[in-house]
Amino acid sequence: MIVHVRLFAAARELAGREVVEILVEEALTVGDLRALLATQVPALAPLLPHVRLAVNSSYASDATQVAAGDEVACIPPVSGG
Amino acid sequence: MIVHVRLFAAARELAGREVVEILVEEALTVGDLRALLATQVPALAPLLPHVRLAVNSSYASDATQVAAGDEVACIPPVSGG
Amino acid sequence: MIRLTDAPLDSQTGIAQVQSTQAGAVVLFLGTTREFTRGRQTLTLIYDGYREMAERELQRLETTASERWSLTACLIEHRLGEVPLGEASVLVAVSSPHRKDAFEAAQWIMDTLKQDVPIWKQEHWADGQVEWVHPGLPPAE
Amino acid sequence: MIRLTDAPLDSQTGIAQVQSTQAGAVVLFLGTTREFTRGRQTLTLIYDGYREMAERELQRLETTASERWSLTACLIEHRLGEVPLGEASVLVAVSSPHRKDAFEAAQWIMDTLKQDVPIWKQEHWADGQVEWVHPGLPPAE
Repeated sequence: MIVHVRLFAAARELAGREVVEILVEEALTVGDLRALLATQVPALAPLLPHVRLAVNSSYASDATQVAAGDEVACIPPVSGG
Repeated sequence: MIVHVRLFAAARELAGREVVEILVEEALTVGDLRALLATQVPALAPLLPHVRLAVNSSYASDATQVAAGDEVACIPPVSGG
Repeated sequence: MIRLTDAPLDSQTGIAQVQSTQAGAVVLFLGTTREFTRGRQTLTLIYDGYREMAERELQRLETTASERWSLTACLIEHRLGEVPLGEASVLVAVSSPHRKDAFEAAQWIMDTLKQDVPIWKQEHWADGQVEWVHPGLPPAE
Repeated sequence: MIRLTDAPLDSQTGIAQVQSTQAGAVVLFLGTTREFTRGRQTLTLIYDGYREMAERELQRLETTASERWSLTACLIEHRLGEVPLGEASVLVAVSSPHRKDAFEAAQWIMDTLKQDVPIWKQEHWADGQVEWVHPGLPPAE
């Protein structure tokens, strides 16, 4: 399946795009995805230890399962307000 | 000298007037005045232990001296805001 | 800035007076006339004050808060006379570079105002009773 | 009530939405664009957000605060896009029967918003630098 990961702010700038598509052979966890992102988009590697990942608009732990069709987002430390 | 004591809220209602005039023979303290008020305006007596007295628009302790021309005010517990 | 007035308080003007490019935070507080207190219905409130002293005390609060929290600007207004249901009797507007100071200052101003500023409210209850409010006093006979 | 918008925030409308005869207290917070940060000058700020999730998170804050502090009403608005100097990027307006709850709720909402709501600001400094703000991140190379 293909997992789409949306990028924001510095993550978007570092990767040079708004969405990263990652092809995976089977279901995986958010933690697996974090590791894959670092490998497949090396520009994101320094940021990834500091980001939270969200699945379907909710913060997810590294143990959360990602299924086909889920929307994943990479959330660097926020600065709204 | 005559000391004018301004009354507010429940103090004004109990005394039935806005100002009490107290004739004194010599300079006195706020504590003396508090005692005199209770004697000369008995309707105020139950309230007086709970009021603060102000001299010239500042809260005064019972030790503060009252001089001729000072404006004294009887300040029951406030409820602004 | 402090002000006693018999007219309605205008929060928009109050905010405009403290908002600034030097501030990152604005806190506005309004104390408004509430209809029910422990189930008892209020018709309206009338405020009276010892005006000269109330102005001095409000000025003292403004000065103290402005220094203690390094406020960019500080406005305290109190309305006297009748303040109908839902309308504001008191308005505090402060601004500061960071939000913590603005929140703390506004709360301190309100806490201190309610202890020290010689203003009193008279409750006009729906059951016909009229009474001056004096917190901490034993109930009148 | 929550709202993300690209338009200026209107504090007057915000206050009107929470003021009520059931409330004795209204607290309004505005976060505004400050010109100087530790001596460094800001020209303007641009805010971006993950809109669907930001709306969900703001809704969660409103629901949680309304329950925890028994608020009469609660409004949270965030502006996206450019927010010029002195203008507000965020507006929180809450009302409650007593002031302590309104103050606490507004502060908690702001503290939590700044931790959890996926919105980012981009500083445009007067020295020409442009950078996304990510609190806690080691400085970019």
